Amino acid sequence: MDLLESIRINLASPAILFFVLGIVAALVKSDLRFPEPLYLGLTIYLLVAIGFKGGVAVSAAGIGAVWLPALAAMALGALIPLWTYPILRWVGRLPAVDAAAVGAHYGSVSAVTFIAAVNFLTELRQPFEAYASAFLAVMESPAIIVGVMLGKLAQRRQGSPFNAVMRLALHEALLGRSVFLLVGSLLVGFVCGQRGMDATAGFFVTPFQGVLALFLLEMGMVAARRLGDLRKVGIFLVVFGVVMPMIHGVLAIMLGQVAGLSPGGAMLLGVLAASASYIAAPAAMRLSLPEANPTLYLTSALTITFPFNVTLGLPLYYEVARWWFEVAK
Amino acid sequence: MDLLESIRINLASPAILFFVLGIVAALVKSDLRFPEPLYLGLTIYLLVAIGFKGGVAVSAAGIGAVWLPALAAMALGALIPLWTYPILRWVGRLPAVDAAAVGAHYGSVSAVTFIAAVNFLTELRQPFEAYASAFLAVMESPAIIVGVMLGKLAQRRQGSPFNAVMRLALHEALLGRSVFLLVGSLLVGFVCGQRGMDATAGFFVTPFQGVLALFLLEMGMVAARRLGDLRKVGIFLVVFGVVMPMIHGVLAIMLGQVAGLSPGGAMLLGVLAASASYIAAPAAMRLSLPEANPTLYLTSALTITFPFNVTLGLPLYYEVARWWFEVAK
Amino acid sequence: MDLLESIRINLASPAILFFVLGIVAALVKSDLRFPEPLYLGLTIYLLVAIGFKGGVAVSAAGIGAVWLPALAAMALGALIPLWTYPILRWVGRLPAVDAAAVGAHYGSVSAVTFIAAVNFLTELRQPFEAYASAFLAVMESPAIIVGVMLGKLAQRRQGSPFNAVMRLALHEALLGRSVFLLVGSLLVGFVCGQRGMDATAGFFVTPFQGVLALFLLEMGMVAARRLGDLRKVGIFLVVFGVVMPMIHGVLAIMLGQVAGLSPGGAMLLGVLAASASYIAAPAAMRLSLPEANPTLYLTSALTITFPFNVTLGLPLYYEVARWWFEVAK
Amino acid sequence: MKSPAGGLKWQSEDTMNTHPMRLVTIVGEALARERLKRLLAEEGAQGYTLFAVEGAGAWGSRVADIEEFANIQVEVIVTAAVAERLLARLQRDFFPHFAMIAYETDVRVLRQEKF
Amino acid sequence: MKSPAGGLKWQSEDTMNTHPMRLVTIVGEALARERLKRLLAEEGAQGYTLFAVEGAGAWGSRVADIEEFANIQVEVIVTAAVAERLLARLQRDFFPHFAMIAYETDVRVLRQEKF
Amino acid sequence: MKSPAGGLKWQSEDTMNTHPMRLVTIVGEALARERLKRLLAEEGAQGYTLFAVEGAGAWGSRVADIEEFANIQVEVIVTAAVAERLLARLQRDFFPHFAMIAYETDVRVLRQEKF
Ligand SMILES: Nc1ncnc2c1ncn2[C@@H]1O[C@H](COP(=O)(O)O)[C@@H](O)[C@H]1O
Ligand SMILES: Nc1ncnc2c1ncn2[C@@H]1O[C@H](COP(=O)(O)O)[C@@H](O)[C@H]1O
Ligand SMILES: Nc1ncnc2c1ncn2[C@@H]1O[C@H](COP(=O)(O)O)[C@@H](O)[C@H]1O
Ligand code: NA
Ligand code: NA
Ligand code: NA
Repeated sequence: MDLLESIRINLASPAILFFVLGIVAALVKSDLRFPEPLYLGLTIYLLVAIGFKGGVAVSAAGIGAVWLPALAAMALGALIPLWTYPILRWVGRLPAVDAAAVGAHYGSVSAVTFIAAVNFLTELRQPFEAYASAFLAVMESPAIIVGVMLGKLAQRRQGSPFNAVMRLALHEALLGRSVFLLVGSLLVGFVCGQRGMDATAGFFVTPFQGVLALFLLEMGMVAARRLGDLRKVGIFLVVFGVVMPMIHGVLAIMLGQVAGLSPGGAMLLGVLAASASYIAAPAAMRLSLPEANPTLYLTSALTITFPFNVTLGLPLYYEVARWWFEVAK
Repeated sequence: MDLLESIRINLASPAILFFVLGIVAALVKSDLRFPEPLYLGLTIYLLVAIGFKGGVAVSAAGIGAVWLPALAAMALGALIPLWTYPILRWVGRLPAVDAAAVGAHYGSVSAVTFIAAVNFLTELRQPFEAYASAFLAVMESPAIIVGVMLGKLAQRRQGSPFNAVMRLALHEALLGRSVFLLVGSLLVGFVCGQRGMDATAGFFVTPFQGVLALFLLEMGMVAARRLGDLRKVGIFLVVFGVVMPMIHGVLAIMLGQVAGLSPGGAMLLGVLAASASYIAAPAAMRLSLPEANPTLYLTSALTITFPFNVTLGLPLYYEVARWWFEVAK
Repeated sequence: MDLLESIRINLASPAILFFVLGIVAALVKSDLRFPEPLYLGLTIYLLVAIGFKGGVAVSAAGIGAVWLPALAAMALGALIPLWTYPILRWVGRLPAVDAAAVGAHYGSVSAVTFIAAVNFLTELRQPFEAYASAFLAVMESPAIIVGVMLGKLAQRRQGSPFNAVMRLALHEALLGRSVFLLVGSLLVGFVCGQRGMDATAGFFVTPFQGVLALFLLEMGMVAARRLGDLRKVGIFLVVFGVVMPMIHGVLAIMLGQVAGLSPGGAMLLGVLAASASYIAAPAAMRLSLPEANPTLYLTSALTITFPFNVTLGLPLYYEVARWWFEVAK
Repeated sequence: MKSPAGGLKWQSEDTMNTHPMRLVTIVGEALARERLKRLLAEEGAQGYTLFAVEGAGAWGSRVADIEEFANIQVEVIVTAAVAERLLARLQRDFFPHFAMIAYETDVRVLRQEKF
Repeated sequence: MKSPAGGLKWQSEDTMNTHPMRLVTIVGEALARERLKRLLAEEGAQGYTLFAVEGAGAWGSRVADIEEFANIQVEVIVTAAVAERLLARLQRDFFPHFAMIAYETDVRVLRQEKF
Repeated sequence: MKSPAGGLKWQSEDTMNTHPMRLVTIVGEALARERLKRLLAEEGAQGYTLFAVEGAGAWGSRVADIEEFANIQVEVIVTAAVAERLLARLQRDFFPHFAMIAYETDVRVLRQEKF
């Protein structure tokens, strides 16, 4: 199977097709709407289910097998803002605070992209480390914290005192809804183990892939509603939003291989590195770096990188992982 | 098995009993409420699930098997307003615009009635063409468009220009929430095929019948809240709301047999013809024929025809289909 | 297996761990929120599912097997306010109307506690009478009615006329959302029987335990938000909220054994007696005894008794039931 | 001469189409919903608008998650006479028992005859 | 001299930062949502705020469960001139066909230039 | 002499039970929710009411689907003095960073001592 075939399979999966349907709904101005409580319910379900399953997997594999790649994942997340900052600042000519904010988004992760990747591997019957959700859980916060620090340092003279802002950023990065649910459910799953999974699989596993498909319908609408902002962000960010994910993806796949993951697990680490946060990071930025322009980071994370990743990115990272594991063998 | 036995089985099914429970809830003024997001969530789920399953079935059967009965279904839907109009106008003495609006409702279809019919056949283990949902998808709009045209022609001298109104009507008829979800999910299912179904059956199939039961609880409340309006619509519309569905049902069953459907599939076509829209059509009428009186079309579609169809209509159309296929053999 | 082991198993179940996670969410002020429609959706699902399953079980066991223990359950519920009243009034020195209101809460029941107990028995593979949900359905109202009568008698000279208030209380006690859904679904399940269950098990059974876990996440937040009120209610109510449930639980287990239940069924009856209502009863009290102080009854039912029961109470009542059935053999 | 106070002209209670009327706003426990509706009907309000809200006040904070502990806001447009009766009855029958506030605002409506 | 009527001083339309403006409130069928938005844009409103509400009025009660039969409230802050045009067009184009009411209130805004 | 302007009599700021007070309304990003609550507490508001709303304004349209990009409206009844402090702080601390508007309305409350 080659790249084109992988792309074909991904594009013909229910999740991605419903994502496209959502984009169409927004473009033709259908009156379809997901009211906020419904959106929130789907989000909570997906985060809890993925966290819980990950926790059960960690308890099966043992902490010993997980801590090293998890640490590598965290380090990668924390470092990404450091090298995207100069690129955004000096190549892209973004204001300092915007460079910091955008970097934070690309160091952090998108849970939905990760879940779509898990879906993709499941459809292909490609094995992967089920505890990879633990990487998702630990990779969301570090880049946010680093990004806010960068942003505050860059505008030292201005605004609110550094410590107060960092407290806000830490609270948001560590206790924001998505991090809290992911980490919390991971711990719950870890304590329950397989016995807990047996009791709740009818809810956390059976309908999972279908719920994701429905959720991507909504995400398609959310992303497409911002298509108009593409013109505002300029060509540089559009290129950045496609190229950087590929670089980060490849880098993380190699790192994953070094850390001892299987091709499937390394691909998931690649997806995490490649993905950009569009929930936790924007919320943290609005509160901790309110001077940064949300149009820049939201449009690039949500309207460029997210659609790229779930459509073409997933098969791409998958083929890279397979190729790299061949090469590195 | 005869008609009475069919009725007994239908009335003792969870879906219909929960519908009755909903009616009771409204009558005794229980404080039970389904907030709008919950209602919307259930609707979206049911439409997406039925559309998706239908699409998978179309891809299995091939377009070749589907296009002829689908065309027949569309034609039937488009024609119904043409012959109900004179009846409503001159027998029922309704104003022209109301005659057009009511006719549009009876030519269009009720997805929930269709889903209840699928449920009914499933419980009876009666086989049917799974791609029948495609008929549902294509039958919703034509009658709405024909009805609005009739209404506008009937009041030529008045109001807003014909073209502007038809644009509105077309947008609502083709891109309104339910049509969009049904047609969109049908296409998604068609592209995914069985592989996509395998991945998502735990969500789109496993809980489906139970969700319908819960939804009918809500529909019972919605229908019963309008019981008071029965007095306002007059005896003619009450009779019309029971008799016309039976005529349309029988007609469509014969048509289905001619078009090569099985007894189960023909019964489903009968249910579609017999059912009256109470979501898409009212929305389109409010916007395109605002001069029409909503009490008339809502009460007849929602409070007379819908309850009649799901309780007595389903077993009736089923027995008619069985009898007709005996006769016509 | 002894008490400690039972406690360990219960505390390590997904439901209870998610409950603890909810408490943590509230304590660390995470921005996690369950909007009302989501809460309402989960409630409706849980009540309908447990009622429906109970009804199917009643139809399998026959009314003959159910009526006696159900009557015992009702009587117990109605009597509890009568003996808690003097304790609350003269030992706890509560105002008369508050003593009546708190008593009503402890005579009535908590559906979620009951569902958690069913979960617990299921995980332990301990058999129980599935029709025990019928006890849940009939035990919610009697104590509310008795409590309101007590409260109105105690403040005869004051306020609104006795009859008007009792009508309000009866309406709320018999037609309030939770009673209506439980009793209604029980009837639906009873009429459908196993055939109806087969059709809808994918919704009412498969995901049930997982939904409960998610719901307890929310309940943990709700209970913990009132932790600050613990100081306001005084040490007496804290002790009352832990000791009275144990007394009622033991009493009801013995009663259950006399009424011919199995150890599992008797334990469920014990859980019902031990539990305190925090939805139906508070609503009825606000409307029928508005002079009673909601901080007292809400805090004791929701923040003391509910957490105690679902964490330590369940294993305790289970071990008591096993011991008593040994002794009484 | 309607308005001697030139500075108040912008209030234009004399605009062609609009008519002065009172908007009574009530915020409080969702549990009082049915009773409030009954009160409005009794006092002669011709309609009302109801919002699900979150709130905090003297009786503590009312997060919008459990309906039984939730808040609603009811807005009702009435004549001055009805407004006064309404507020008086709220004061007497509702405030002692429910977490609730009420206030009135001057508004100008289209189609006075509706209210 | 702004306010000859001492008793009206508390209305302080002359506060340092705030500027008089009109708040137009429209309550009615959710189905009119897109048309209302178009109307607001046409008449020059710079923004709006929209609430999902439950309500009852002359056209019957609108429980907030089925969107197609639900209610919305739209609030929009505009200048007096825009308010008048808006109300006139509501009266003419919307009231004959939709269950709907509208009224205006005097408010004082920060940052007048936004509206 | 309270009201020299006869035509303004219907405003009845002198009704028996009601007392003039300010209603401050704030509409803006849901993300500012906790900060707004803190501000209200700091400036001495005794309560508040909060609505989940949809809206559009200078910072673009805020559909009510994703909480992080959603809108809230906060209404708070306060004395004139608190209203002024509140508006000043909103102007200074919130408007530069958040999509937000604020305005005040004159209202008449029951039970003045609560606010
Ligand atoms: N000062 C205030 N401003 C706005 N809303 C208030 C205020 N005080 C109370 N409320 C609302 O009225 C409800 C009942 O208030 P209370 O009776 O003080 O608990 C609260 O939950 C709030 O929604
Ligand atoms: N007197 C009133 N006070 C407040 N809201 C009202 C009033 N009358 C009508 N409404 C609102 O306006 C909507 C449409 O009113 P109507 O056209 O009278 O049915 C109703 O559903 C209510 O939400
Ligand atoms: N003219 C207006 N009338 C009513 N609400 C407005 C208006 N302008 C802005 N808003 C509300 O205030 C929010 C923030 O406005 P803005 O800062 O202009 O984006 C918007 O999302 C609207 O909900
Ligand atoms: Na990343
Ligand atoms: Na039809
Ligand atoms: Na009890």
